[in-house]
Amino acid sequence: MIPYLACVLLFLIGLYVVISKRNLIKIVIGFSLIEYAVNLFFALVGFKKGALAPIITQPEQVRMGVARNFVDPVPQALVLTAIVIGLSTTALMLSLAMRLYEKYKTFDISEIRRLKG
Amino acid sequence: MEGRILPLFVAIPLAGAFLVPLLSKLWTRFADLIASITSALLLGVSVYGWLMVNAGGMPLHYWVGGWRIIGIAMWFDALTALIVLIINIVGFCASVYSIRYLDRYTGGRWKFFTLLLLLIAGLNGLAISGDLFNMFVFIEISAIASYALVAFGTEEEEVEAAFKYMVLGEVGGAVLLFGIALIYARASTLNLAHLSQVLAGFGRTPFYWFVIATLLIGFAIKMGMEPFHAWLADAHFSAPAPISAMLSGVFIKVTGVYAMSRLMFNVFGVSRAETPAFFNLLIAFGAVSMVLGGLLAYTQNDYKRLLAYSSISQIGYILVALGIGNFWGIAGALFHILAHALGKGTLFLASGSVERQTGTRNLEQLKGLEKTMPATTWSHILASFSMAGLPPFAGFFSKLFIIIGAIAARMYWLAFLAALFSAVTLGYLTKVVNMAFFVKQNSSVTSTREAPGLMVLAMLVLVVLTVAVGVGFRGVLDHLVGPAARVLLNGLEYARLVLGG
Amino acid sequence: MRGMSLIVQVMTGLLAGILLLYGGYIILHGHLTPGGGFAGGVLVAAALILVSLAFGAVEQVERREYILSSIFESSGGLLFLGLAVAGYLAADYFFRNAGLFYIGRPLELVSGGIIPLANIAIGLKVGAGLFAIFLALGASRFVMKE
Amino acid sequence: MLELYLLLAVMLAAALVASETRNLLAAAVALGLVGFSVAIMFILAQAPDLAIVQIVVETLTVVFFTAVILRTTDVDTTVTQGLKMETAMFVAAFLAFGGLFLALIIGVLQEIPRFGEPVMRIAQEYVQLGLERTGAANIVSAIILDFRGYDTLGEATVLFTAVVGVLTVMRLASRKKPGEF
Repeated sequence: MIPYLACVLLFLIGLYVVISKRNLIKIVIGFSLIEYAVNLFFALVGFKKGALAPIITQPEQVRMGVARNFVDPVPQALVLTAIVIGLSTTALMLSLAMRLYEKYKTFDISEIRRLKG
Repeated sequence: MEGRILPLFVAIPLAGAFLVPLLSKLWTRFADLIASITSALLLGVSVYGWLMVNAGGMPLHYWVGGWRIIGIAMWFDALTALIVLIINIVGFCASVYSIRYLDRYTGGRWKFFTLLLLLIAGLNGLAISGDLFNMFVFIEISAIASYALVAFGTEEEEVEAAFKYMVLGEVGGAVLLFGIALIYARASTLNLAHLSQVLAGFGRTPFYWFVIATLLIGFAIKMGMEPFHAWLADAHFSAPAPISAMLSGVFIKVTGVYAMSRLMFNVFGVSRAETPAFFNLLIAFGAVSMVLGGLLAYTQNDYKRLLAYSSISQIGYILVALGIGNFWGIAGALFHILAHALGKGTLFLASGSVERQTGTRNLEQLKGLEKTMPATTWSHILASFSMAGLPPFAGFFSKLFIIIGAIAARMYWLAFLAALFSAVTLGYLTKVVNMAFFVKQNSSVTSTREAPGLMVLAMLVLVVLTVAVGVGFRGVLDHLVGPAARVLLNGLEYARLVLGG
Repeated sequence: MRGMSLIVQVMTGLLAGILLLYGGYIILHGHLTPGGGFAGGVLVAAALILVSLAFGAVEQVERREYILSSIFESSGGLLFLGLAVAGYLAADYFFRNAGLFYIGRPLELVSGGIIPLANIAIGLKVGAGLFAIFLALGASRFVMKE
Repeated sequence: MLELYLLLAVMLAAALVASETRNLLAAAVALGLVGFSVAIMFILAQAPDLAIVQIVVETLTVVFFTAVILRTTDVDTTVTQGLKMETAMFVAAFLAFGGLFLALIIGVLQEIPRFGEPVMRIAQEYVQLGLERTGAANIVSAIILDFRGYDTLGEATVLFTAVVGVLTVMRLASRKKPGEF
C-alpha cells in the first residue's frame, strides 16, 4: 500500500508542477514526473514477493518446468511501451518549448500570449 | 478466417507512412501520391468490411498472432464499421485536399503526409482494437501525430496552441494509463471481452466508480468536453485546415466519444436502468458543453475559431444523446457523429479554401466571395444547413432522433434545449455566410479565383455525402447507424460474441 | 559546441566503439537476457551522440545526417512491419511466429523465430530516430532545410 | 523492503527539488535523480528489462533537456524569492485537493490486491507458453515481440511519429503570403 501511495504522491507533485509553474521547461519536467509515477505504479502492480525476474536461465528449468515462481511479466512489457511513449512525448514537448523560446526569447508563459491562464 | 482484412486497417497506412520519407527523397510528389492512394485503399477496405458485416450479420474478429485471449484481439462490428467509415472518408478527403492546400507552407511536404497517415493509422487502429492497452497505444499514436500537425505552421500561434494542447492531452493520456493500471491490478487481463466478464464479478464498488471516473477524465480531455475545452478551440483554430477537419470531424469523436462508449457500454456494462448516475453525468456535462460552445461560437469573428467553438457545442449534443440512453438517443448520437464529421469537415475545408485564396480568416474583412468562389460558397451553405438541422440534410435527422429520444425518455427540457441550440447553430453559421460570402459594405478582402480543383473536389465529396445521408436516411439508419447503436445497447453481449466466436 | 580537445576525442572514439558493441550485444541477445531492441538502440544513439559532441559535428550537421537517419528509421519501421506482414501472408496471422519461423533450440543465440529480427529492426529504428531528435534539439541552427 | 522505502523517499524529495529550484539545469538533474531512483526500484521489483530501458532513457532524457537548456537559458525567471500570498493560497488549495484525492484513493486501493501479491490471471499462461512456443527465454521479450508484438509495432510507430514531429516543429519554415504560390 505504501509504495502505491508514494506513486500517487509523485503523480500529485507532477500535477502541481504542470498546473502552477509558469516556466515551459518546468511544465515539461512536471509532465515527466507524472509519467514516471504512472509507470512505477504499473510496474509495482506486477511485483510478487519472493519471486524471480521472468527470465529462464537454465535449460533444466525449461525441461523440468520448475522455477515458475516469476513476477508478473505483463506489466513489465506494458511499462516498457509506456516508457518509450513517454520519451517520445517528452522530446516533442521539448522541441515545442524550444521553438517558443526562439519566438519569444523566454520560457515564461505569462509573457507568451495564448498560454496565459 | 473471416477477419483477415482487419490487419490491413493498420498495415496499409503504416506502410504508407514508412514509405513516404524514403520515396519522397527520390521525388517530392511521391508523398502526395502515396497518401492519396493509401487513404483511397483504406476507404475501399472499410466499405468492404462494412458490407461484410452487413451481409453476414456477424462481427469480424481476428486474433493477432493467433493467440486467443492472451494475444491482442481485433474486432469489427457494426459500430466499428461506422467509425472506420467516418475516419476514412474524412481522411481521404483531407489527404486529397492537402495536395494543393500545402502550397501555403514552405517545405515539410513529406512530413505533413507522413504525420497525416500516422494520424489515420492511429485512429483506425483504435477503432478496430479489442484490447485495453492496445487502445491506449493507438490513442497516443494519433494524439502525438495531431500535436505535431497542429504546430505544422511553426508560427507563434500554432506552436503555442500545440504546446497547450499537448500538455493537456498528455496529462489526459497519463490519467488514462493510470486507469488502465488500476484495472489491470484488479482484473489482471487486458482483452476487452475477457475483462468485461471479470469486471462483472466485482460489483459496483467504489473501485468501479473510481476507475470509470478516471477514464472519463482522460476521455473528456481528449474530446474537449466542457471543463477541458480550452485546448480544442486553439488547436482547431491553428491547425492547417484539413487537419482541423480531421481533428474536429474525426479525432475528438474517435479518441473521445467512441473509445469512451466502447469501454463504458461494452466493458463496464453501464445501462440507463442500472447506472443512471453515469448517464445523468453525461447529460449534465453535455448540456453545459452544448450551451457554452454555442454561445461562444456566436461571439467569434474569426472563421475557424467560430467553427472550433461550434465543435464543442456539437460534442455536447453527442454526449447528451448518449446520456439519454435509449435506442433513439444512441442512434441519434451516432448519426450525429456521422453528420458532424461530414458537415464540419466541409466547413473546415471551406474555411481553408477561403484562407488560402484571400489570406485572411477575419470575417469582418471578407466580402463577396460568392461571385468568385461559388463552389466553396455553396459547400459552406449546404453544410451549414446540415449542421443547423434543416431538412433534408444529414444533421436534421440526427437532431430529430435526439429529440425523439429525449421525448421518449420524458426529458422535455432537453428536447427543447436541443431544438433551441439548432437555431443558435443556424444563427452563427448564417452569420459567416452573410459576412464572408455575400456583398457587404466596408470590407476590402476578396478573392479573384476559385480554389484549385482538387480542393473543391474534396469539399464536394463531403457535401454530396451530407446530402446523400440526409436523403437516404432510412438506409443509413437500417444498415449503418441502427446496428451500431444496438451494439452499444446490448452492452455485455459483446463479450459473448467475441469469446464465443 | 565546437569539437573538444584531443584527449576527449581519442577517449570518445574508444568509448563510442565499446558502446556500439554493447548496444549490438544487447540487441542481439534481447530474447535471452534483459534488454532488447529498444535498450540497445538507445545505446547506439548514445554512441552517435557522444561522437557528434566530441568532434563538434553538431555544428556542421548537414543534410546528409538527417537523410541517413530518416532512411534508417523508415527502413527499420518497414522491416518490423514486414515481419508482421510475413506472418500474415504465410499463415494468415499478423505477427505469427510459432510454427512458421525457425524457432531453434532454446537459449541459443539463433532461436526465437522472428524475435531477434524484430529486435534488430527496432534497434535500427530507435538508434537512428533518437539521434535525429538529438540533432534537431542540439544543433545550433534550425537546420531542417529541405 | 527497507531499501524500497528509502528510494521512494529519495524520489519524492528529488521531485520536490525539481519543482522548486530556480536553476533549470539543476531541475533537469533532479529529474534525472527521480528517473534513476525509479530504475533502481525496477531492479528491486525484479524487472531488469525495465531497469535497463529506464536507465538509458533517463540518460537520454537528461541529455535532451541539457541540450535544450544549454541552447536557451538555465534560469527559471518565474520562481521568485520569498513567499507570495497568491502562491501560498494556491498551494493550500492544492494540498486540500491532494488530501481529498489521497483519502479517496486509499479507499479504492483497498480493493486491489495487496502490494506484492498480484493476481496473474493471464500472466500464468505467458509464463507457461513463453519459452516453448516462442523460443525466447526472456518472457518479457516473448511478450513484447510475440504475444503482444502488435503493441510493439504501435510503440515503434509512436517513436517514429515523435521523430517526424520533432523534425516538423524544428524545421526552418513558415507560411507563405497569399499570392506567392
